[in-house]
Amino acid sequence: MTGTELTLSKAINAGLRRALESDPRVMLMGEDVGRLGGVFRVTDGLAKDFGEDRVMDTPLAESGIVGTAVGLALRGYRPVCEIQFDGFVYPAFDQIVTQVAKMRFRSSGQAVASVVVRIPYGGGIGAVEHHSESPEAYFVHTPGLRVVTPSTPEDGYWMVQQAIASDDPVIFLEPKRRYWDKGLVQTDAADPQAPLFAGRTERAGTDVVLVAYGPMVRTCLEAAEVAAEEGHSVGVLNLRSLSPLDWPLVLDAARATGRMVVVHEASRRAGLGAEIAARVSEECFYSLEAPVLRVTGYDTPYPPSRMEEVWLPDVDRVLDAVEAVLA
Amino acid sequence: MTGTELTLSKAINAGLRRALESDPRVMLMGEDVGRLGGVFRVTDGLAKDFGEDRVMDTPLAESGIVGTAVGLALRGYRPVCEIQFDGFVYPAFDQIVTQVAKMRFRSSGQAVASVVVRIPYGGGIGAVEHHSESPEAYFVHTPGLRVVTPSTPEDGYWMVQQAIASDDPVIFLEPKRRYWDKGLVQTDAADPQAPLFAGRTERAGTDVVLVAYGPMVRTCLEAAEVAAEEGHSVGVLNLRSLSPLDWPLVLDAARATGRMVVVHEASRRAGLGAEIAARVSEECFYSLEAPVLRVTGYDTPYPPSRMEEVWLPDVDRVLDAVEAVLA
Amino acid sequence: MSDLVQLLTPEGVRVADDTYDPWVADVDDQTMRSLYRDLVLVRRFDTEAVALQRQGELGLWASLLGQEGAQVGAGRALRAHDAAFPTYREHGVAWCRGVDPLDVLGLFRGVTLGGWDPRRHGMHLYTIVIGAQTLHATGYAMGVQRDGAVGTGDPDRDTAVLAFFGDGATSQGDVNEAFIWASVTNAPVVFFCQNNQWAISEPLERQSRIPLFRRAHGFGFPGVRVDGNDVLACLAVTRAALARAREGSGPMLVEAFTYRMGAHTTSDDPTRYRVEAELEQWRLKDPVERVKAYLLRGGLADPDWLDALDAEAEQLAERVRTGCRALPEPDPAAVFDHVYAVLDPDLAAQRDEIARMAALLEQVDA
Amino acid sequence: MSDLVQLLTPEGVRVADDTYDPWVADVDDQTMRSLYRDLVLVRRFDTEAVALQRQGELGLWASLLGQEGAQVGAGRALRAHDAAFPTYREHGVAWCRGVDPLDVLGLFRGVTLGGWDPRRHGMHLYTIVIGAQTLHATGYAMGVQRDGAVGTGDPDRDTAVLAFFGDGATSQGDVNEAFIWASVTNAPVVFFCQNNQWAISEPLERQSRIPLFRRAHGFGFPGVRVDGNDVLACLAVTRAALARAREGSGPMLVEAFTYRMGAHTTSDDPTRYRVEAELEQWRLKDPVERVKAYLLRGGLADPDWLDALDAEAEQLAERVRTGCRALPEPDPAAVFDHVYAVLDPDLAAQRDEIARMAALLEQVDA
Ligand SMILES: Cc1ncc(C[n+]2csc(CCOP(=O)(O)OP(=O)(O)O)c2C)c(N)n1
Ligand SMILES: Cc1ncc(C[n+]2csc(CCOP(=O)(O)OP(=O)(O)O)c2C)c(N)n1
Ligand SMILES: [Mg+2]
Ligand SMILES: [Mg+2]
Repeated sequence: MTGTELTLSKAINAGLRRALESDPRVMLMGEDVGRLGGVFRVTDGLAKDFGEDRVMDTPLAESGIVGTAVGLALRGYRPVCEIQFDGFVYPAFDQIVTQVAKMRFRSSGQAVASVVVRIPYGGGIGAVEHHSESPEAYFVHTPGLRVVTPSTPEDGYWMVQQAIASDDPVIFLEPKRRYWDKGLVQTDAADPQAPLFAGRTERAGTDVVLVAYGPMVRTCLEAAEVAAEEGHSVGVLNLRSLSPLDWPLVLDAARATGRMVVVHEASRRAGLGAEIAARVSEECFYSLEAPVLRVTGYDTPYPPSRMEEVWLPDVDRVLDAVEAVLA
Repeated sequence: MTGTELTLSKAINAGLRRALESDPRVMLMGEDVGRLGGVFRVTDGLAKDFGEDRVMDTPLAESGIVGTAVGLALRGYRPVCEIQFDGFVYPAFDQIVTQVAKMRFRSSGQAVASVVVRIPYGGGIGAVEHHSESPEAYFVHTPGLRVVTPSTPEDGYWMVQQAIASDDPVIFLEPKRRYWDKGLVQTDAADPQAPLFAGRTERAGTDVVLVAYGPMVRTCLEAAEVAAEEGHSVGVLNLRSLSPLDWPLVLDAARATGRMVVVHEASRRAGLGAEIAARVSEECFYSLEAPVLRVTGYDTPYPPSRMEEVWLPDVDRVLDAVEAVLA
Repeated sequence: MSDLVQLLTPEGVRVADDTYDPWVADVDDQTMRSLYRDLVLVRRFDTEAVALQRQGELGLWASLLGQEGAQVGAGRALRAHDAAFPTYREHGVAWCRGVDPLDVLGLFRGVTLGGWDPRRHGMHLYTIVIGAQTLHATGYAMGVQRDGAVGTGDPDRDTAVLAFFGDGATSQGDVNEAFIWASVTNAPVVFFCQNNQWAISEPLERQSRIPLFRRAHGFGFPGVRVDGNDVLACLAVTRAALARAREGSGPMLVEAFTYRMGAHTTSDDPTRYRVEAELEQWRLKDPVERVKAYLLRGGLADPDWLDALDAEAEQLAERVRTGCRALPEPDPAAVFDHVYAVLDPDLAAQRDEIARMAALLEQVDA
Repeated sequence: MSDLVQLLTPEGVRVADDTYDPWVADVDDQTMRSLYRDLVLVRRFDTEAVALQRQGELGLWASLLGQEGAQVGAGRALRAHDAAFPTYREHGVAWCRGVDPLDVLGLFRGVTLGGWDPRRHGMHLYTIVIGAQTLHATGYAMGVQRDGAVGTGDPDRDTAVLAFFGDGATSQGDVNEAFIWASVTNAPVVFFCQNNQWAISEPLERQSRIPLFRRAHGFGFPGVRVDGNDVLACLAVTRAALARAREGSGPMLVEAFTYRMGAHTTSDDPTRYRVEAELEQWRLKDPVERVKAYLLRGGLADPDWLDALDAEAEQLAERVRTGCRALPEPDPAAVFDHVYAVLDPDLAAQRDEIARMAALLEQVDA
C-alpha cells in the first residue's frame, strides 16, 4: 500500500485542507483555530493559506459558534465548527439539539443546517477536568444528527471530507488520545474506500466479537492480540459511524460468534453500549451463546487524571469480559 | 383509603407548598412561576403566600436559572427550578451537566448543588414544537444526577418533597399530559409510603411485564386491561426513579415472567429502554423466553401535533409488542 | 421620552425629525395608504386566527395585536434580497415578505413545523426557542459579508439581515452572544427588539433595569428606541439601520417600544398578572388607528376606499377561515420525511412499522 | 488612558486619585510591605509550579505571571465572610484567601478536581468551564440578599461576592446572563474581569470592539477600568466596588487591565501568535517591580527585609516542591466517593468491580 505516513491529527488537517480547496463554501470556525492552528494543531497552517474569512478565530462562546454556523449554512456555506474539548460542547447543546438537528425536518427539507461539529473527545491523556469526556450518547440519542468517529489516520482524512460533503449535520468525534497515532493515508486517491456510515471489521474472530469505536478500537485490537495468545479467536468491529449504526455488520457478527462485548469510554448507563446490547439481544436472541457484555467507563463523573486509568476500559477489563462471555 | 382528590398538577403544587412551609431554605424559581403561577399553574398561589423572594419570577434565561440556583445552593438554599417546557432545558444543559451534576464529586463532598430541576415533559397535548420532548435519557446518562418522574397525584405530592429534601440534585420530570389526571393524595400523612428511588408494581402479571414511567404508565395499564380481556396476564412496573433504577424490581419481574416490554415516549436510539433491555438481557439471560422489546417514540424529531398520535406509543403498539413477545 | 423616535403621534399628526425624515421622504400618500392597508389586513388576519383557535381549528395562536405598526414598519423596510429571522409572533413581517397567511397557520394548526420556503421569501422559519434565531441571523449576515454583498454601493447586491426578538429574549445568552458576534465581525445585521412590555407574565423589570436599546452601547454599536406603534417611524428607523448595515457600518439595535394588547398566546390568561388600566393607556396609542387618523385628517382616504379595504379584510378573513380548515392533514408516514438527506435502513424499518400498523388498523376498521 | 484608575505608576510613584485614595487611606507602610510580600510569594509559587510541570509533577499549570497585582489587590479587598468565585488562574486570590498552595496544586497534578473547602476559605473551587462561575457567584449573592446580609451597616454581617473571569469569558452567554441577573436583582456581586489581553491565542479584538468595562453600562450598572498591574489601585477599586455591593447598591464590573506574561498554560506556545515586542512593553509595567520601586524609593524596605523575603520565597518554593511530590495518590476506589450522597447498589457493584480487578492485578503482580 502506498500513501503518506501521517498522524491522525495531521491526517484530519490534510482532509480539512482538501475540503477547503475543493469547495469554496467550506469554512472552519472555532476558538484558536486560526493563528494558533487549534490547541491540537488540527487546523495548523490553514488560516495562513485560506485566510481568516475561511478559517475563523471566533469569540469564546460555543453557542455562538454553532448558532452562527447555522446561519452561515442557511446562507449556503458549509461551516466546520471546532469545539475545543469535549467538555465544552454543552453551551452549544441547545443550538445542536433544537436547531441543527431539527432544521431539515422542521422546514420539510427547505432549509438545512449542513454543519459539521468537530469535537476532540475521550480521556487517557492526563488532562484536567472537562477535557476527557465522551458525550457521544447525547448526540446518538438526538434524531437528525449524524455521529461519526474515525480511529485511524486514513479514516480521519477521508471521513472528515465525507462529513463536510454530507448534507446532514455531522458530529465528528476525534479520539484525542489517538491524535498522535501514525498510519498510512491515501492522500492521492480520488475517493474514499468506504462510505461514511459503514462500520468495518478490523480483525476477524470466531469466538467472540468486540464492538468498539474511536479510542477503544486500538485497545480492543490489543486485547484481541493477547486473547489470541491465549488461544481465543477474538474479532474487532470498528463502528466508525455511531448514528446511523451499521447494524448488518454488528448483527451478522453477533450471529456468527454468539458472543459479543461492547466497549466504550463513556459511562454505561444509557450509553451507546446499551443500544447495541439491547438491539443485538433482541435481534440475535436465538443465536447468542452468552449475554452481550459492556465494558465502559463507570457511572461517575470522569475522575482526576491520576485515577483515569482505573476508570477507563483497558485491555485487562476487555479480556475479563471476553473470558466472562466464553465461560 | 382517605385523602384528598387532586390532579397531578395540584398535587405537586401542594407538595411544593408543604416543602416551602417546612424548610425556609426552599425556594422556587423560574419563568412565570410567580404571579402567573406557572404556565401549568403548578406554582399557583405560592408567590402570594410565600413572597417573591421565595417564589421568584426570573429573567428569561434557563442557564441563568440553573446557574444562579447552583450559587443559591452553595449559600445553603434549596432552589427548585422550573423549566417551562422540556424543549427549553437545553440552554441550561451546560450548567446541569458540567456544574450541577459534578459539584459534589469535584469538591469531594465539600460543596453540593442540591438543586431540583422541575421539567414538564412529554407529548400528547397537541402542542407546538419544543413543547413535547422527552429528554430523560440525556440526564440518566449523566452521572451525578438523580432523575425521577411521578405519574400519579399521590406520587407527585410526595416525590417532589422527597426530591427537594434529597441532598443530590434531582431532575424532576412531570408528565404534562397527566397534569389533569385525578387521584387520591394522602396530604395529611406524615411521611411518604415509598422511598424516592423505588419503583412500584402497578399491576401484577404472570405472562408479560411492561416497564414504564411517567406518561406511559397509564397507557400501559390500559394496555394490560385490554390484554386481560384477551386472556393475557400482563403486569405493569412503574419505574418512578430513572436514575438510580430499581433494578431488583425490574430484574425479578423479568425472571418471573421471562417476557418484558419497555415503553417510553422518547426516541429509541440510546434511550432509557436500551439500558433496560440491555441490562435485563444480560442479567436474566437464561430466564428470558423472548427478547425484551421496546415500544418507543421513533428516531425522528417530535412531529407536528397532528402527527403525534402516530409517533407516540399507544395501547395498540404496546399490545402489538405484547403479542410479539408471547408469540 | 425624548429618546423615542416618533414621526406620527398617537393622534395621527406627522411630526418632524431631522434624522429620520429623509428615510421616509419617498413615502407619498399612496404609500401611506398601502401601509395602512397592511396594518388593517394583518390585524384582520390575526383576529381571525384567534377565532380559529377558539373554534379548535388551531392548537395555539400567538397574537400580534398591538404590534402591527412595529412589524409592518420593519417588514416593509426590508428589500427583496434581505433576510428576516422571526420569532413566533411576526405574522405582520411574514405578510410583508409575501408569505401566505395560510402558510403561517400550519405551524399553529399542527400540520407542519415550518410552513414556507425561507429562501423564496427571504424569511426564515418561525423559531420558538427564545433567542436562537438571533445567532442564525448573525451567521447569515457573516455569510453575506463573505459573499461580498456589503458596502459595494450596488443596491441590488448589498444585503442586510433583520433579526426579531422580544424584550424577554434579551436575557438569553444567545441574544447577547449574537450582539457580540455581530459587533466583533461588523456583520450587516439589525437587531429588532419588539419590547411589548411583557414576556408572558413578566414585566420588563424582570429582564432589565434600564431601557433595552442601551444594551447595544455596552457591546459597541448603536441602539435606538422607536415608537413601535408608529409604523412610519419604524419604517424610517429600520430603513436607516438596514442601510447602515448594508453599507458595511455594522450592526444596530432597534428597540420598538410597543405593547402586547392580547394574551401571550391563546393559552394565556393575562388578567392574572396585569391590570386593565395599562391596556387603556396603550389603546390610545393604537398603531392602526393613528394611521387612519392621519389619512382622514389629510383627506388621503375617503369612505369608499376605507369600505373597500374593509371588504378586502373580510375577504382575507374568509379565505383564512376556509383555507385553514382545508389545510391538508399530514400523512403519518411523513414523520420519516426530511429527517435526513437519505433515510437510513434503521429508520426505514421504523417507517415500515408505522405503515404496517396503519394497515392493521385499517383492517380492524374495515 | 484617562479611563484607567492608577495609584502607583509603573515607576512606583504614588499618584493621587480623589475618588479612590480614600479607599486605601488605611494602607500604611506595613500594609504596603505585606502587599509586596504577597506579590513576591505568589509569583514565586507560580514559578515553582511551572517548574514542577516541566518536571512532569503537574499535568498542566496555568501561570498567573503578570497578573499578581490584579489578584492580590482583589483578593486582599475581600473580607473574611465574603466569597470569591475564581476561574482556574486565581492562585493569587487563593493565596489571599488562605488556601494552601499545595491544595491548589492538586487539581493540576490530577489528584483531585477540587482541593480545598470552599466554605472555610470563602472561595469556591476553580471552575474550568468558561463563565459558569459568574452565575454561581450571582446566585450566591442572591442568597446573601435573602439572608439579610446586605445594607445592614454591620461590617460583620454585610457580605459581598467577587466573581473572577477573563477577557475571553466576556463572550460567553453565561457571563452576560450573570450581568443581567445581578442587575435585575441588584445582587451584591462584583464582576472582576482580568483583561490580560489574550484568550489563549485570541487577542481582545476577537471578543469586543470597545473596552470591556463599558459592557456594564449596557446592563445598567457601573463599570470601571483599573490598572491591573497596580496592586494598590486594584485594592482600592475592588474595595470600593465591594463596599457598594455590601451596602445594597448592586453589582459593578471591574476591568483589571493587565497582561498574561506567560503562556496560556504550560501546554501553550504563545510564540505562535504574539510578538515579543508586546511583552517588552508590558515588562516595563511589572506589578511586582513597581511596588518594590515604591518601597525602595520611600525607604520602606531595606536590603535585609528584602533578603528575608527572598529567603521566605525560597522556603515556600521548597515546601511546594517537596509537598507536591508528596501529595497522596488518590485511592482508585475513591472514583465512587461523593458521586451521590448515598451510593446506590448499582454504583456499589461497579465499585466492587474495581476492587475485584485491583485484587486480581495484585495477584498477578505478586
Ligand atoms: C428557551 C425558551 N425558554 C422559554 C420559552 C417559553 N416562552 C415562550 S414565549 C416566552 C416569553 C417571550 O417573551 P418575549 O421575548 O418578550 O417575546 P413576546 O412573547 O413578548 O413577543 C417564553 C418564556 C421558550 N419558548 N424558549
Ligand atoms: C466553555 C469553555 N470553552 C472553552 C474552553 C477552553 N479554554 C480554556 S481557557 C480559554 C481562554 C480563556 O480566556 P480568558 O477568559 O481571557 O481567560 P485567561 O485564560 O486569559 O485567564 C479557553 C478557550 C473552556 N475552558 N470552557
Ligand atoms: Mg415581550
Ligand atoms: Mg484572557
